[in-house]
Amino acid sequence: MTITLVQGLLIALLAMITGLDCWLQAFFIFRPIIVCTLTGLILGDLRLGVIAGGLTELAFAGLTPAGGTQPPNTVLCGIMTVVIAATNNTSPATAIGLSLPFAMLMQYILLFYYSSFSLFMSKFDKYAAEGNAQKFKRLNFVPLIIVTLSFGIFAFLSAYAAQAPMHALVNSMPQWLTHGFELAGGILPAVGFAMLLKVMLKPRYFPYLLLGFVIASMISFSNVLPVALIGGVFAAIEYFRTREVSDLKEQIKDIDNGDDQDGI
Amino acid sequence: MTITLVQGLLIALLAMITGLDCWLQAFFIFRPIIVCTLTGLILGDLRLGVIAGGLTELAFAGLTPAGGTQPPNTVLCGIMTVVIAATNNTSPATAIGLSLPFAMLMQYILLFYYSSFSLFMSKFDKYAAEGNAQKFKRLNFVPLIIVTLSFGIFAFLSAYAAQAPMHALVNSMPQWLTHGFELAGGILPAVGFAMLLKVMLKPRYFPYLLLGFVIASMISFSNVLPVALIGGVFAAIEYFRTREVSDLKEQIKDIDNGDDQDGI
Amino acid sequence: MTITLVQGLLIALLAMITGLDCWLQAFFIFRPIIVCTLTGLILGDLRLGVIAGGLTELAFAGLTPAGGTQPPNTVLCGIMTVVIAATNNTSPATAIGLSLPFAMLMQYILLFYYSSFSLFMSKFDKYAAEGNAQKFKRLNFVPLIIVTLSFGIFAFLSAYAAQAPMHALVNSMPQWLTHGFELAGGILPAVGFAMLLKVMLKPRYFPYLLLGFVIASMISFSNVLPVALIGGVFAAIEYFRTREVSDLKEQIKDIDNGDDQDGI
Amino acid sequence: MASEASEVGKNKPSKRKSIFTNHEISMLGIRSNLVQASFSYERMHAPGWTWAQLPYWEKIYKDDPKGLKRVMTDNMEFINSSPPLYPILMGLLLTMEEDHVEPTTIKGLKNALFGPMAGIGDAIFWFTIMPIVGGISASIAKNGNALGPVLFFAVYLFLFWSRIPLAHLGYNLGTKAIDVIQENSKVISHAASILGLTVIGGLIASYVKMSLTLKIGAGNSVISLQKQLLDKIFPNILPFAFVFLLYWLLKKKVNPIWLIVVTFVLAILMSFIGWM
Amino acid sequence: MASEASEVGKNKPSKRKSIFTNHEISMLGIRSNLVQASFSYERMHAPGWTWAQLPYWEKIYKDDPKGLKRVMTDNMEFINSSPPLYPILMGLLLTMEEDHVEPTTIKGLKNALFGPMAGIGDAIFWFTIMPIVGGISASIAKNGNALGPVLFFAVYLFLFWSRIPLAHLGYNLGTKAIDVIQENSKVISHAASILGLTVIGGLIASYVKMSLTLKIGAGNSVISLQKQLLDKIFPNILPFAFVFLLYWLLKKKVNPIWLIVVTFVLAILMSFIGWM
Amino acid sequence: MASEASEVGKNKPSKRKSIFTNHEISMLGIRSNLVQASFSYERMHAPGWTWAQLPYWEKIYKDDPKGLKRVMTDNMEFINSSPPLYPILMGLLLTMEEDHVEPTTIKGLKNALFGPMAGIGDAIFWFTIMPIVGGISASIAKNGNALGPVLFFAVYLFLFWSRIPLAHLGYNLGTKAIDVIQENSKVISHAASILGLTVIGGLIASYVKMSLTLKIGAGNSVISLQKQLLDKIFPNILPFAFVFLLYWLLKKKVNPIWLIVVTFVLAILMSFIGWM
Ligand SMILES: OC[C@H]1O[C@H](O)[C@@H](O)[C@@H](O)[C@@H]1O
Ligand SMILES: OC[C@H]1O[C@H](O)[C@@H](O)[C@@H](O)[C@@H]1O
Ligand SMILES: OC[C@H]1O[C@H](O)[C@@H](O)[C@@H](O)[C@@H]1O
Repeated sequence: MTITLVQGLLIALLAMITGLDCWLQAFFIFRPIIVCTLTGLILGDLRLGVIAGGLTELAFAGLTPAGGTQPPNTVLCGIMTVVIAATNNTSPATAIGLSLPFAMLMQYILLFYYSSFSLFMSKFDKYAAEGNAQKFKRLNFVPLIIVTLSFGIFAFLSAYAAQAPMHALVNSMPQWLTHGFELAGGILPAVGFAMLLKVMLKPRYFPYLLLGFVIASMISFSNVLPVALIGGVFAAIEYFRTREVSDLKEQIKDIDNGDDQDGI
Repeated sequence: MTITLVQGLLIALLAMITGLDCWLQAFFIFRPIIVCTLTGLILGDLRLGVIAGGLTELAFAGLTPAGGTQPPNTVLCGIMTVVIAATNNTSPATAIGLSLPFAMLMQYILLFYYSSFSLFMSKFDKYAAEGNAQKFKRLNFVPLIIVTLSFGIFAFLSAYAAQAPMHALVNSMPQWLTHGFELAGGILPAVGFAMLLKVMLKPRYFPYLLLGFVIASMISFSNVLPVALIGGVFAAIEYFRTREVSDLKEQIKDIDNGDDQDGI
Repeated sequence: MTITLVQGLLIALLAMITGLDCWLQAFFIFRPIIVCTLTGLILGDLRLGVIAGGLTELAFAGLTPAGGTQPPNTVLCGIMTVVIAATNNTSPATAIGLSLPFAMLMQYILLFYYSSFSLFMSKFDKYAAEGNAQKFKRLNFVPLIIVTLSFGIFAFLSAYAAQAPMHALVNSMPQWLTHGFELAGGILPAVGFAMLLKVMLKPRYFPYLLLGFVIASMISFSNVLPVALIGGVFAAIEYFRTREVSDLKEQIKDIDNGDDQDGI
Repeated sequence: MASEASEVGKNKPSKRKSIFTNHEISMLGIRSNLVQASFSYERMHAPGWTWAQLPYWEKIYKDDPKGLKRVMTDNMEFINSSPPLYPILMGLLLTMEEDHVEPTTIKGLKNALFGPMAGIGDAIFWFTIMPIVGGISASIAKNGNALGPVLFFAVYLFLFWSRIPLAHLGYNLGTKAIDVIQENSKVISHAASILGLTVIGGLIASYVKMSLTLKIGAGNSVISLQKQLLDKIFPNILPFAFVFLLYWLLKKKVNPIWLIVVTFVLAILMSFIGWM
Repeated sequence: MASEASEVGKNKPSKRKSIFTNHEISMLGIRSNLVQASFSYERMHAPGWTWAQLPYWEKIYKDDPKGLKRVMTDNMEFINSSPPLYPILMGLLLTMEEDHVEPTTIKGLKNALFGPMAGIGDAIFWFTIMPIVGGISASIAKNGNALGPVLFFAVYLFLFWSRIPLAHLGYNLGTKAIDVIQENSKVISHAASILGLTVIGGLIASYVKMSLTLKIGAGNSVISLQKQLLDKIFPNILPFAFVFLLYWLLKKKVNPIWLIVVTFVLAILMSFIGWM
Repeated sequence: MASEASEVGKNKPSKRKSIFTNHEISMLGIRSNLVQASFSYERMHAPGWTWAQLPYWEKIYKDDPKGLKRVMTDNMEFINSSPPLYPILMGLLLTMEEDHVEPTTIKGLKNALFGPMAGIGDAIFWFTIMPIVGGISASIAKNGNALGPVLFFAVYLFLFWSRIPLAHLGYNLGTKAIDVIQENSKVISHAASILGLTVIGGLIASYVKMSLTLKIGAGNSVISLQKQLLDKIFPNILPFAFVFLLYWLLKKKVNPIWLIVVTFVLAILMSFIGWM
């Protein structure tokens, strides 16, 4: 099938709404499971959308923006996975891999905004210093509009305008390449986890990382809740222990200070 | 079948012996697995007694008197489960639910004794003050006799005298109600656990409750021994840790006192 | 089959090489899985050697020389398991049990050396005091040669010279006795663990022993790595905790000393 | 005085000093079963505890009526601990009584010791041994195999007789043991709570049975609420939630009897609407 | 000053003093969604954070233009925390602002509080709730069942609305809560790290999929490298190793974009040579 | 003196100062295999340890015969540690010797360091790596697949060669590392014990095989003692009990040789009466 202009525009609209949500992290309709489903609806193949949504959601599990990082964009990946699967008859698993370049381009656009929006800060500071609430509020809309429009335009170009070359590309791909893209989808979460570890991993927390890994590998359960609960148990035990230790430290410090003052 | 007078009297005797044991917690023949079996023997259907014993024992797992609480009485529940199952041809699982009102009545009789036996205390105190060992010893028999007789009488009435109305009641029960009683038997232990938690649960022990729950849910093993062992491991680790901490506290206090005395 | 003189000599050579390795613990070719395989090769039945190697390796898992202890010797056990299995047509599992007397004899020879080699120490001390490097180096070869030769001779005698009586013995064994030897092979590691525990077990480490035991019993995994990792997690947690505590102790001691000095 | 007591304790191992025969100490173990005889919320085990030990005090104070009055009165104060541990505790205290340890020392010790020991005892006897023995016996009995109750009875008969060696243990350990236990009583009760609550957590998962039969969705999209949703979130999530509902009710000062009523109403309702 | 603040806090429960209506506090919860509006690496949530609360400050300082300028300027300083926790934090700080707590106190508190809260929030919302809800919904969706996305949306809609009660909670807790949290902020962030890293360890095992199809050996001795060797050493050993390879690259200051490139190159290479 | 040592250590990184070639340090790794050459209970590794390092001391003290005598004599004192860790230890100590660190410092360090390192080394090499490598290889070998022993040999060949980089590591880390390790030696040995005992617990469950074939009861009530009773109480309960029986015998000063005798007698008896 091919994407009609109307479908292209609807996709752009979808990208604007979910893209804004992605920026604000409010309703989480920017997650692949929602974006894919809605894209499927627009393209008239809900079932494909739902299935692709399930698969893409799993592939993006590790790729969170926690810590202010910016992962490949889920909105674009969600849209393009369904678009590619629908227009090229590839399996959703392979389409995830093929949609990733789009997701990464959007990621880079957003990263650019993350850096360049600091230009607005001096204005914000000025309005704050003047106590000018009205202008301050209005200025906040500028980034929001820029982001929303970017999503719409980029999604329209990707999904509608780039159809033909995309089709040609996919058709010419040998089997090992599509299988390679599928594999990449399964390995992808590793990137997100590595980025998280860079922020969070200190030597004294490594044992807990290992604990979670071992437990999840040993019990075959469908989600990480058991691991999270065990993590919570250890966290709570450490919480109470650390509080005891800091009480002791406090007391020692008090005595120490007392001594010093005696000396004066 | 119907309960004969001889059987009724034998049941009363059984109730007196196991009821006394229930009061003293000596041989644990007051637990359903024993009471049911013996009742089955009296009614001439050992197999039924054994099976009902197994089921009732499980339903009463959480309902312990730990902490001086008083749960629905296991002796009455054990007797009546078998009696109801045998005389009304209901399944033991349903009979557990139906026997519960009897167990609860007995519970309330015992609770009444728990409160009213404090009347004897002034006499005990008096004999103690006089050093009158003989009278002191003899006085202890009074509560024992009261309790034992109560068990006998109440069990006789429930098992023998109340047969007809019980039969009528059970026969008129719709299927959803019997199934409901069965379900209740399975949920019942929750009551005991909630009562225990009220006594024992402090915020800093919640993680361990969770730990036990998660482990038991994740490994599918037939009993709680693994959980108890893991609990023991954590308890022992905390034991050694806490001892270290209180040593430190001791030392700090010593120093502190030393300082104070220096000041004098 | 019978062992030829050539085979006997090759086995002696094998025993010397792997025996030397057993003494030095360098290449670990003294472990049953290697020794059995090579013995199988010498006897022309590689497959038997490999299979016997697998079984014997498992039976000797607990029997390590950690802590300077000396377990039944793996080289002799490895060689004799294959020799007995090959020459008497017994299963390797039974042969392990039958080879154990040889392994224990070699163990006792080595234990004798462990004690008697202290005779060399005064010479070593003398050369050290004289700074006589050349003689010191040369003296080290004496124990090495004694050990190596002992392995060769003992293995030759056991495998080649003792064939006939061994054959007679095995043939006359009733089924329950061979089965008993098989069982013994399975229980054998217990000896090694008990010896380890004697060296390592203090009350405060018992919980961790239990932890490892419970985890290994509950998850059915093919090796102890998960247990080791969990052990590592707990070890690391304790490591960081203990460091904190010793910091506190240090501080308290400093304060205390400060006080004392104030007093002077 | 405490130091005097422990000095006496140190001299104790030479057994011939004891005024009690071996058989009497054994009987102390058996008599420890009497503690709950006159149980009331006001004093709990006090009268039974006193009764069980009375013959021994009569022997110790046979020429000292004032001493007997004093010890009887002292022991009528509220006490509550774990029954299966009483043989040890009685043995320990009997040594002290025999050695005429200062009454205030004994009293203080009882206060410090009996609470924590209740926690340990309950965790071991009520929450671990009973569900395990009960569970295993029940699983055998459920198939109609009479070995189930036989096994159960055998274990508890063994525990009953174990009171005798425990009494000897307590009596022989003497006062030294008490020092150690008393010093650590807070730490012990902390550890006991951890053990107890871990086990209760496990028991909730093992013994409370709740499972929905309800299905949601329509047409092709039907899923089983229990198997495809709740069980995928976490097994036993309903039992856990329900226990905490009841717990919350108790915290709101709801009478425990209502918990049973709530349970029955819920079960029958769920059966009626076909959700369970 | 801090003590003054907490004293004011103690007087707070009498609600009538509040100058804000119930509805306004609810709207604060909704407005907390604006924090990321003008996100930049320079100030992160500062402009959005200020925007969201601006109407409330206008009301507090309606007769005090200098106060408004001060509070706006103060809040333009860099802040970053976990968005779903902002309703509580905004509620707490609004109480303080309303009570005219010393600005330096508020600033110090923000510094002490917001970092640790980010750790807790991320561990709970990004690493636990999202993979669980996502994972369960996805497992339903993978079979083409539309209940998958519906379930996902329902949960997050619930979380969205929960911002309203959370804002009320924060506002009502008042300054007292802050004292407690602030005192423990180091301890809390320690605990949050433990929770977070345990979960990430679990996620690595659950979500990164790598499995060799390669066989080694020849003739009769062929074994599957994955099933008979790697899986016998430890399951998920490849994902774990690969995550740490990427981690090591990051430590070597490799640009994150390269990680994705490496992943793709590896996947395609493995596919090409038939090892995966 | 200690401070002097560490100052020297700080100046070390500039490598050209070293009097040893790269190849010589590599050879140190290989020579570390000699430590057990003249093992006796009196001095354990001392003569082999001295032998392995002798060429290096000859070089250092080539113009100082008294120095050589001193270092040889010092090193003939009792030492025992984990062989696979010797390359690191030798490397570390060689740096110190080369820098002419005070002999008493070196001695103290050896005492503090070698014991804990033995614990860590044993836990890792004897109790973890060997059973894992051995177990996996054995499970392959048991089917007659020669890859089993090949794999085992390959791993240990790798470990053998790893002695070379480990020696370099030790030599390059220099004295600084020692300070850190020495300070923490008690803590390290505590952690090593935890690791070691956890693993031994796991090994008991995995490697000791005891299982009853006995059935009890009569007629319809027959149950398998192992499967329906022991395994329901706890799996591997017999192996655990048996290890502790042997442990108890050892504590009673029974000669270890008797443990093997007991094991055999028990096994043959059980086979004879048909219980196993
Ligand atoms: O890490 C805290 C926080 O950082 C940024 O503000 C965003 O990525 C949030 O999603 C995240 O929760
Ligand atoms: O909790 C301690 C103790 O309390 C009461 O005395 C009884 O319920 C005992 O069964 C229980 O062990
Ligand atoms: O326990 C430390 C150490 O002791 C002895 O030296 C030998 O048995 C080694 O194999 C062992 O590692």
